[in-house]
Order: sequence, then structure tokens, then C-alpha cells
Amino acid sequence: MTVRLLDTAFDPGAETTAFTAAQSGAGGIVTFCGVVRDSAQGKLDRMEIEHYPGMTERALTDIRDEAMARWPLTGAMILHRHGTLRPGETIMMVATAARHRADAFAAAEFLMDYLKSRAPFWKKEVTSAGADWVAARDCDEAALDRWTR
Amino acid sequence: MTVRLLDTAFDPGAETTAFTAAQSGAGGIVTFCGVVRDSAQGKLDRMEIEHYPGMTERALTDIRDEAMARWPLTGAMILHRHGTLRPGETIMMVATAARHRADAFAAAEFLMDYLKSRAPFWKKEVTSAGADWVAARDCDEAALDRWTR
Amino acid sequence: MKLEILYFAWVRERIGLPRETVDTDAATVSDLVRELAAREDRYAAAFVDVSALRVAIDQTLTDFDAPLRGAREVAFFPPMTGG
Amino acid sequence: MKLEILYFAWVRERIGLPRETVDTDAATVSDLVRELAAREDRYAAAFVDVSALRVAIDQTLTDFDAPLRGAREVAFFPPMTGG
Repeated sequence: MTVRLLDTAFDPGAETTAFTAAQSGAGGIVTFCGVVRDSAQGKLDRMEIEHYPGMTERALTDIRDEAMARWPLTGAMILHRHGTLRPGETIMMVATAARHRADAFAAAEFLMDYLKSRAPFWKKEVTSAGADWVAARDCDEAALDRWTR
Repeated sequence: MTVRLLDTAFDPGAETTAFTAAQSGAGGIVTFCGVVRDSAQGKLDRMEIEHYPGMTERALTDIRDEAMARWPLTGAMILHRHGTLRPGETIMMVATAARHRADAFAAAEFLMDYLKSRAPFWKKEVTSAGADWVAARDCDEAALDRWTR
Repeated sequence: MKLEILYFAWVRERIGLPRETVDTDAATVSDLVRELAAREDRYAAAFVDVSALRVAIDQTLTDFDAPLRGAREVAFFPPMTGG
Repeated sequence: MKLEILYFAWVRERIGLPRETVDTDAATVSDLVRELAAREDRYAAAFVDVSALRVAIDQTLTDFDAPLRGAREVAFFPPMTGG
């Protein structure tokens, strides 16, 4: 499945291998993995990711379809976790494959920019100092502009 | 080892896992894999990659060091094969890790642009129609300009 | 009309529930927000600054001027932080 | 001076050998190219269009105007096609 919403850990290495094996005619494959890192607010105990069941699946599918329509890709994949994650765990992964590398890179960045600001996920960091919702970054919203010019 | 010249196949999935595990403080990890695809000239039997022993290792190390100096990366890796490769095999891989995804993406594209045109590798395609050296693409040379402006 | 209203992240926490059914004649999202904010302090606290909120009608992002006619589900939440 | 000359890819194939030691007084890469091209047809064929070639002195890319003083190893090859 090219779009998957997961409530347990996944193996980015195994996913990379499987995605690559499924491509035909691709010369380049790009992957991006987002990882839980320590918070600026203190030692991170865990990250809780909330999402909007129903809308989430639709948003991920729409974002992938848009990437497939914009670039000549042989494939594109989005995996995203929700629930409780520990530091070092992989939050999400996108993979893109194309005949030429520029298309695979552009599509992967596009997927990431849309996932950051348009897929209905909300991250809460639980640290030694308490629990706080992660604030959206202005630069993430701004990153979307380059795809609409 | 963050720069490796290989004469046998490697497993991009396992390399992704190992690279990710070695990062500390990274929020995002980008990988690019180049794969042997069929030639426009006919059914590809194999690709032969020649290189310049001595200069190759130095060029790969220099390119990686330059990426580490230009972006705040927690790590960067380059693997590149030489010798005989079959269709579908992975030619090379770069991986970059950074606190923020924009740095990881930019560094991965930088590594690829320099590998394409500044690392002393030459590809020969052996097809049903004969053997031919792969020509450098003008757009690959042009891609370097964006890093020197 | 009957609307299913959903709240996520700190909007859910401030209001204290994840969803509720509301009977309303609000014409637009903004009308609905005014109606909800007038109910109780916890609603007022959640909707104190709508520029910090996002809204979806029937699982599609929209804006606060959007009409509610035909809507079944309205969701309020902070800017998304996926990826 | 004695120079180690290396050839790669189709330059190697046209000339028919991967490396050779040359005794030369050439001052620049271009002088060396003229000297080599004058030797035999296979050299002339390899160096017919230097704009299609790249050159490295002691494993560092350079250009055809570069002086050879102090050089130990000069390599000729087509544009690289790595990655």
C-alpha cells in the first residue's frame, strides 16, 4: 500500500527495500524519514500524535495523488504513525522514484511540505518539564508557497 | 565508514537503518539511491563502471566534507559501486541527516550534483545493440551552478 | 440543522470533549464560532483567537467565512504539525 | 621530466592502453596533448576534440592551460558520469 497510517513502529530500511523492488524504470529513489528528537523544552519522554480519522487518510491519498500528477514518477509512498512514540523512533516516511533524480527530489520535498501543514496530525511532546503541543513553524507554512507560484 | 567505494552489491535498506541509528539529534534523514535502468539504446545486459583509483576516494571524501561544512548536518554518507552491475542493482547511495529537513534535502541534492559531474566514474552500457559509454548530460553540469552562485 | 462538531489537540483539551452534536441555525463557520464561544468560558477560551485555529467542513479544510449549508461535520483544530 | 599518463573510458579504449610513462619537456597540458596527438593516429583520434575531454594533474581536476612543472601524474578522460 502506497499510503499507510500506522499505530505501531515500522522499519524504514525494510520499507526502502520493498519500495525500491516495486519500481520499474526508475533511475533514482529518494526517501525522507522524520525521527523523534529531543525537545528544546527538556528531556523528551515521549511524543503523542493525534490525528483526525477519516480526514487523515483522505489527505494523505490526495497529497500523494497530487505528487504523482505533478511529476513523472514511477511511484510514491507515504507512511505516517500516530499514537505514542519514543525518542529515536521514526514518525513518518515518504519515498519517491523517478527516471531522473530532480523529479524524485522535488516530489519528496513537495510531499513533506504538504504533510507538515496540510495533513491533520498534531504532535504533543511530553518532557520532564510537562506536556506541550508542538507549535506550527512559520517556515513550514511558507514552504508551501513555492509549489503554488 | 561514511565514504565507501564498493566492488560488490550492497543493501540500501540495511544501510538506511545503520545510518539512521548512528545519528544523534537529527529530525530528518534523506536518502538517494541510483539504480541501473534499461538503456534507451536497447535491452540492457549490464553496466560497467570504471573509476580512477586514488582520485575517486579523494573526490568522494572532499564532496562529503564540503556538504558537512555547508549545512548543519549530524551526518552524511556516500556509497558508490564500480565494476559490473545488472539492471535493477543499486549503483550508489547518499544519505544525509539534519535537525531540520530543508538542510538534509539540500545537502543530499548537493552530494548528487557533485557526484554526477565531479567524481571520476564512467559508465558503459552493454546492450543487445553493443557497448556504449554513457554521455554526460548538459543538465547535470548546469545543476552545479546553483551551488556556486 | 444538526451538526457533528469535532475538536482536536489543545482545542479538544480546552473544551474538554472530542466531539458533540449541535443543533444550530448558524449560516457560516464564524456564526457557529460566535454561538459556541457564548456558551461557556471553556468554549470562549478555545475560540479566543480564531487566527490560531483551522477549520474543516466534512473533512476538507476551509475558512471561517464558509457557509454551513449542507454540512454534516465541522472540525476545529490548531495548525497541523505532521511530518 | 618523466610523467605518468593515465587514460580512462573511451580515451583509454582509443589509445589502447590505460597508462604509460612519458619523457617530455611540455610546459602545459596543451603542449603535452599536441606532443601526444602527433605520435600516432590512435592518439590523434583520442585528442581530436579536447573540449570533449577533462584533465587531472596529480588527481585534481584542472584545465588545459595548466602548467606541468612539478606534476607527477596526468590523467585524460571524458566528462564524468557518476551517481
